[in-house]
Amino acid sequence: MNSVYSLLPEQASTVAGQVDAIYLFLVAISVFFTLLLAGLVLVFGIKYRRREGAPAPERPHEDSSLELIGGGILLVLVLVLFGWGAKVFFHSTRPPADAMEILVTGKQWMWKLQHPQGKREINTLHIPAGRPIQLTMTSEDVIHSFFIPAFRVKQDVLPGRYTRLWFEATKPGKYRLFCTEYCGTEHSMMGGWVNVLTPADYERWLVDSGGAAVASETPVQAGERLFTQLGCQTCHNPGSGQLGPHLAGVYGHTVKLADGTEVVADDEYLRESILNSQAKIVAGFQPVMPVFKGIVNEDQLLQLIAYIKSLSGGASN
Amino acid sequence: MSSHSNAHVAHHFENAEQQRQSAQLGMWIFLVTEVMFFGGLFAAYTIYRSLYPEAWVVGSHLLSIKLGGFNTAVLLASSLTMAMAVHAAQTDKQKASANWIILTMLLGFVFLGVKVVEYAGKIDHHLVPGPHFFVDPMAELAKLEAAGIQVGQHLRHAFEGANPNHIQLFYSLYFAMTGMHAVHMIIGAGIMLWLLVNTRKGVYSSQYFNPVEVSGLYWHFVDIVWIFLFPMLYLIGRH
Amino acid sequence: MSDHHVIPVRVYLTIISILMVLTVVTVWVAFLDFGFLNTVIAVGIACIKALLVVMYFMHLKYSARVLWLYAGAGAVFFVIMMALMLSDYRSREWFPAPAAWEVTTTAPATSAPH
Amino acid sequence: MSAADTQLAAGDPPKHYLNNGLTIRSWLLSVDHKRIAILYLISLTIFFLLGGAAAALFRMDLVTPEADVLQSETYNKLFTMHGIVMIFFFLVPSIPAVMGNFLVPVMIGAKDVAFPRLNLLSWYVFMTGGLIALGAIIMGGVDTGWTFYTPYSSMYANSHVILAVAGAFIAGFSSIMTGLNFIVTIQKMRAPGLTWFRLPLFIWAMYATSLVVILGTPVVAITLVMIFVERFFGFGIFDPALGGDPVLFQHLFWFYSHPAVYIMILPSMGVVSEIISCFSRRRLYGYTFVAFSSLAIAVIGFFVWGHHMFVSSQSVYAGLVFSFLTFFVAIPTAIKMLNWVMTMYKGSVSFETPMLYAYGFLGLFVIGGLTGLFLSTMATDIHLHDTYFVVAHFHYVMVGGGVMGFLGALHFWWPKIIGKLYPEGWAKFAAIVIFIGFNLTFMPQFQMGYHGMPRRYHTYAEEFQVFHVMSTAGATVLGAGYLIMAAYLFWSLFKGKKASANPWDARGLEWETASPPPTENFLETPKVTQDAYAYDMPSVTCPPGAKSEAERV
Repeated sequence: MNSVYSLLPEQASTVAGQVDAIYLFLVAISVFFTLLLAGLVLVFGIKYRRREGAPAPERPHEDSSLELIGGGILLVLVLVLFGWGAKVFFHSTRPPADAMEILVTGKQWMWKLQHPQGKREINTLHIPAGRPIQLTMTSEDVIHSFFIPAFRVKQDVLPGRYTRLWFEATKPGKYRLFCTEYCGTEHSMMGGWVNVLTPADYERWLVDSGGAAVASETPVQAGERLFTQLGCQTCHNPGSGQLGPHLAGVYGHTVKLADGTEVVADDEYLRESILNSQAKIVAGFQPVMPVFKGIVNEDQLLQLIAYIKSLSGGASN
Repeated sequence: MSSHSNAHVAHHFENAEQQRQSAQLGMWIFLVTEVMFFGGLFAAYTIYRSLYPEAWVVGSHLLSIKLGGFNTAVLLASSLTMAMAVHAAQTDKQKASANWIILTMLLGFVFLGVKVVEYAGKIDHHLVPGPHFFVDPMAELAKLEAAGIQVGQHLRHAFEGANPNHIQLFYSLYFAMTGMHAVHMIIGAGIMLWLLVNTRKGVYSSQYFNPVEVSGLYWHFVDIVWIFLFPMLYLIGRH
Repeated sequence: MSDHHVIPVRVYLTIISILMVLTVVTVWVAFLDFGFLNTVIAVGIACIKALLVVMYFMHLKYSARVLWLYAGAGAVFFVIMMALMLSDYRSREWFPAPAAWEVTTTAPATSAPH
Repeated sequence: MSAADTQLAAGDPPKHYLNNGLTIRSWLLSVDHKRIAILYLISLTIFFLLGGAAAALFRMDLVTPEADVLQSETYNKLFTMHGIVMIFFFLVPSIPAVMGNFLVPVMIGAKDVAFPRLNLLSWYVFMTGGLIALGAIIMGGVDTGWTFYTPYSSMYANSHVILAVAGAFIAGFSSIMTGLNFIVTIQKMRAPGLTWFRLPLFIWAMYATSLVVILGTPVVAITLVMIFVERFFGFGIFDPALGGDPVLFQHLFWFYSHPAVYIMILPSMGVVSEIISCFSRRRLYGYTFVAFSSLAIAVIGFFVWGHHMFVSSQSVYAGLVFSFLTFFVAIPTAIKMLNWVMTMYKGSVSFETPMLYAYGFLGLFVIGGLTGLFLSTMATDIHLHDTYFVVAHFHYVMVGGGVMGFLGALHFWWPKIIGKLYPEGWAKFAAIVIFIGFNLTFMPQFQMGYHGMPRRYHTYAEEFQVFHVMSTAGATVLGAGYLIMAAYLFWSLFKGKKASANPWDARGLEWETASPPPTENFLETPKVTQDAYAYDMPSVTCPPGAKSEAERV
C-alpha cells in the first residue's frame, strides 16, 4: 500500500489511474503557476525596491494585450481541463451492462450490503477483482455518501431515491470505505473496509462463511418470497385474473400510462409503483393496487425490485 | 450642522433631488432582494410542479377561485388607491392623500380577511400539512362530479394519479408562499398607518413625499407577487 | 425637483381597467384546454399585468435608467436561478437506464412463476 | 450638537469622530458610518475569537485518531459553531461592514452613507442574529454543519437548529442592509468630478460585493425559512417521505453560498489593489480590467453553484454545465493576479506591513485559486469532494484570501481609523508568523484530502495522524500570530504614535482628510480632478495640522 507520504494514494480500480493522471496534470500546473507568481513577485520586489531619490515610477500603459493573451492561454487550459475531466467523469459514472449488482442501504451509522447470492454484510464489502461492480444504494434516514479513496469513486446516498456507483477493482487487498456526507453524531464511525478478493477467493468466501439460512437467500429469492407473501402474484400473474400488468420483461422498457404518457420502468419507477401504486397507472388497468408504503422497508423494496428485474433476464437491454 | 434651504434634506445629502433619487434606488434594490426572496419559493414551486403535475392539479382544485379572484381584484384596486395616494401627495392634496392611504389600508385588510377565511377552510378540511393532513383525491373527484362539473379525461387522470403526499407538498408551498405574502401585506398595512400619521401631521408636500412614493413601490410589489401567485396556485389545470 | 413626472389620473384608470380585464381573461382561459400552453398563457398574462404595474403604478417608465437596470437584474437573476435548477431536474431522466439485474448462476430467477 | 463639543476649548485636541461624544449612548445610537464601523469591528473581533476558540478545541482533539478530548457530539457542535460563526458572523461582514462602512463614504467624498439610520439598524440586526446564534450554542449547540443539509437538519438533528437558522437568517438582513446602502451611496453620492473610472478599485469591489449580497442573500434567507417551517410547523418541503427532494435544498443553499465566497473574497481583492498600488507607488496596471473583473466575478459567480453537487445525485448533464461555467470564474480572477504582479513591475516597491499582507494574499490566494481547478474538474472532484482537500482549498481562499485582505486593510487604514500608528516591527513579525502558521496548518490537509481523509470526522484512520499533528501545530502558530497582532493593535490604541493625515503618502480622498476624520468626513465637499492612484502626481493632502486648525471654527 502506498504510504500517505507518496504523492498518490493506492490505485486499486480501473478509473484510479485516469483520475490520477488529471490530478498530476493539475499538480504540475499548480506548481508551475505558484512558482511563477512567487518568482515574479520576489524578483519585482527586489529589482524594483524603493530607492531614495529615485524618480516616481511611470504610469502603466493602458494596453490590454497582456490581459488578453493571459486570458486566452488560460481559456485554452481550462477548456482542456473541462473536457478531460468530463470524459473521465462520464466514464466513471456510467456502469457497464454486465456489472454485478450489490445492494447498499445506508443508515445512521452503518452500511448494510447485500450480494446477488444473498450474502449480507455490514460495513465490510467483499468483492472480486477484475469484475465491474454496480452498487444500487439508498438510505433509510439522512444523506450519506459512499467513498472508496483507493477506487477514486464517491456517490451520495439519498433517502427515497436510488443512486448508483460502479467500479472495477484491479487488485486484491483491503481498502478503506468512508461515509463522506455528514450524517450525525457517529458520522466518522460510519465506514469500514472493502476487501477485494481474487474471483476464486470470492466464490469461496460466498460459500464458506455463509451463516444463517436467511443469508443464503438471494435478493431475488427474498423478493420472490415477499412477492408471494404480500400477495402480489394474485394480480401480477398471467395465470390469475390479470388485474395488474404482467411484470416479466417490464424492467428497463417503456411503459405506456393511463394518461397517455410514457415512462421507463427503472428502479425509481418500480419503487414508486410499489410504495404508492396510484401514482402512475399503466394504460388499460384500474388503480386497484393497495399502497405498500409503511409495509415494506428499504431492504425489502430493493429485494422486490431485484426480483422484478430478474423477470426481465440479464440481457434484456 | 450646515443649514440648507430645504428643511427636509437630511444633513448628509447635497440636495433634495439627490435624496429623492437615493430613496427610490434604495427601494428598488430592496425590491430586487424581495424578488429573489420570493424567487426561492417560486423555484421550489416550479420544480415540484414539474415533478408532480397531477398533485398540483388536484391541489389547485381544492382552492377557491372565487375567493382567490376576489382577492386579486381587491389587491389590484389597492394598487390603484396607492398610486392615487402618491399622486395626491405629489400634487399637494394632502387631505386626499390621507384618504387614499386609508382606503389602501382597508383594501389590504379586506384581502387579509379573505385570506383568514380561506385558511380557516383549509384547517377544517385537514389541508394543513403535518400529521393531520388528509386528502382523498378520488373522493374529491366524486365531489366535483356531484357538483355537476364536467370532468375531462386529463382531470380524471390527474385525480387518479395524484399522490396525497405530493398534494401535501403543494399545500406546504401554498402556505409558505401565501403566508410570506400575507406577512408582507401586514408589514405594508403598518407602513400605511405610519404614512397616514405623517400625512395628517403635514410632513409631506409636493417638495417632499419620498416616503409616500417608496412605500407605494413596496405596496405595488406585494401586489405583483399576488398577480403571479393567483394563477400559479389557483388556476392550474382547471380545464 | 423639476423633473417630477406627474402621471395623469386618466392613465391610472386605464391601467386598472386593463388589469381587471386581464384578471377575468386569465380565469376564463384557465378553463379552456390548450395543453401545456395553458401554463404559458397564465404566466404570460401575469407577466403583462406585472409589467403594467411596474411601468405605470411604479412609474418605472418615467424613471432613471439605473432603476431599469435593477428592476431588470431582479428578473434576470431569478430566471438564471430557475433555468439552472431546472437543467438538473429536466435532465435527470436523460441518463440511460441502468443495466438490468444480472441473473447469477445461483439465482433461480428464470424459473420464477408467471 | 452634543455637550461634548462645547467642552472642547481652544487648546483641546482637534475634534474628530472618535471624540465627538464620549458617552456609551453616543456610540450605540450614532448614525455616523465611522462609529458604526467601529461597533462592527469590536463585535467581529469577538466573533472571530469565538470561532477561533472552537477551531482551537477541535484541532486539539484531532491530534490523536481516537476521540481523546471531546465527545463526538461536542466535536460536531464545535465544527458547526466554527463554520456558522466564521462565515455568517465574521467573513461575510468582515471587510464590507468594517472597512466598507468606514471607507466607502470617505473614499467617494460623501458625508455619510445614503441611509445612516438603516446602517445603524444593520448593526443591531447583526447583533440580534449573532446573539440568537450564540444562544443556540449556549443552550447546547447545533450539530448540522454550517450547511444545514436536509433531511438531517430538518428532521433528524436533536440540537437547536431553529435558533441557529434564525440567527443566520437575521444576520442575512444585516448584510442586505449594508449592501443596499453601499450601492445607493456609490451610485448617488460621489463627490463632484469623481466619475466611475476615477473610483478607487476598493469601491468597485464593494459595489460588486454588494450586488452579490443583494441578489444572493434573500435566497438563502427563504431557504432557511423553509427549514424553519419544516422543523417548527412540520410542513414537509424537503421531506423525502412526501416526495420532497433534499437536493433541492442544496440547490437553493448553494445559490447563495457559492456566491457568498465572492462576498468574502471580492472586498479583499479591492483592498489588495489599493495596497499594491500604494506600496509600488504606481497606478494599478490595467485599472479597467481589474474594475470589470470584479463585476464579472460577481455575475459569473451566480452560474456555478452546482459544482458543490457533482456527487449529490444531481443530473450529470447539469453537472457538466456547472463544471463548464465554473472554469470561467478562473479567468477574471487570474487576470487580476496578473495585474497586481504587473503593477510592481517598474514600480518602487517597499515592504511596510500592509504590503506584507498583500504579498501573503497573493501567495495564498494563488494556491486557493489553483486548487479550485481540481474541484471544478469533474473527475477529480468526485474523489476530492467532502475531503480535507476541500477544507484546505476553501481555507486558502477564505483565510488566505479573505482574512489576509482584512488584516491588510486593518493595517493599511488603522492610522486613518484610529489616528495612531502601530509598532511596525511587531506588525511585520506577526504578519510573517501568520503566513507561516497558516501554511503549516492547511498545506498538509491537501495531501490528507487526496489520500481520502473525509472532512467533519471526529475520529480518523491512524495513517493520517502525522498530518493532523502538523496541522494542529500550524494552528497554534497561526493563533499565536493573531494574538500578537491583537496585542500590539490594542497597545497602539493608547500608546501608539500619532498618525499624520497621510502616513503612507497614498492617494485617494480618504488620505486628504484628517486622521481620524472629522464627523462628516470633510470640512467641505472635495472636488476630484484626477484619476485614482495618481502616484506620479504630488499628493494633494494638506500638511498635517492645517485641517485641524480649520476644524475648530
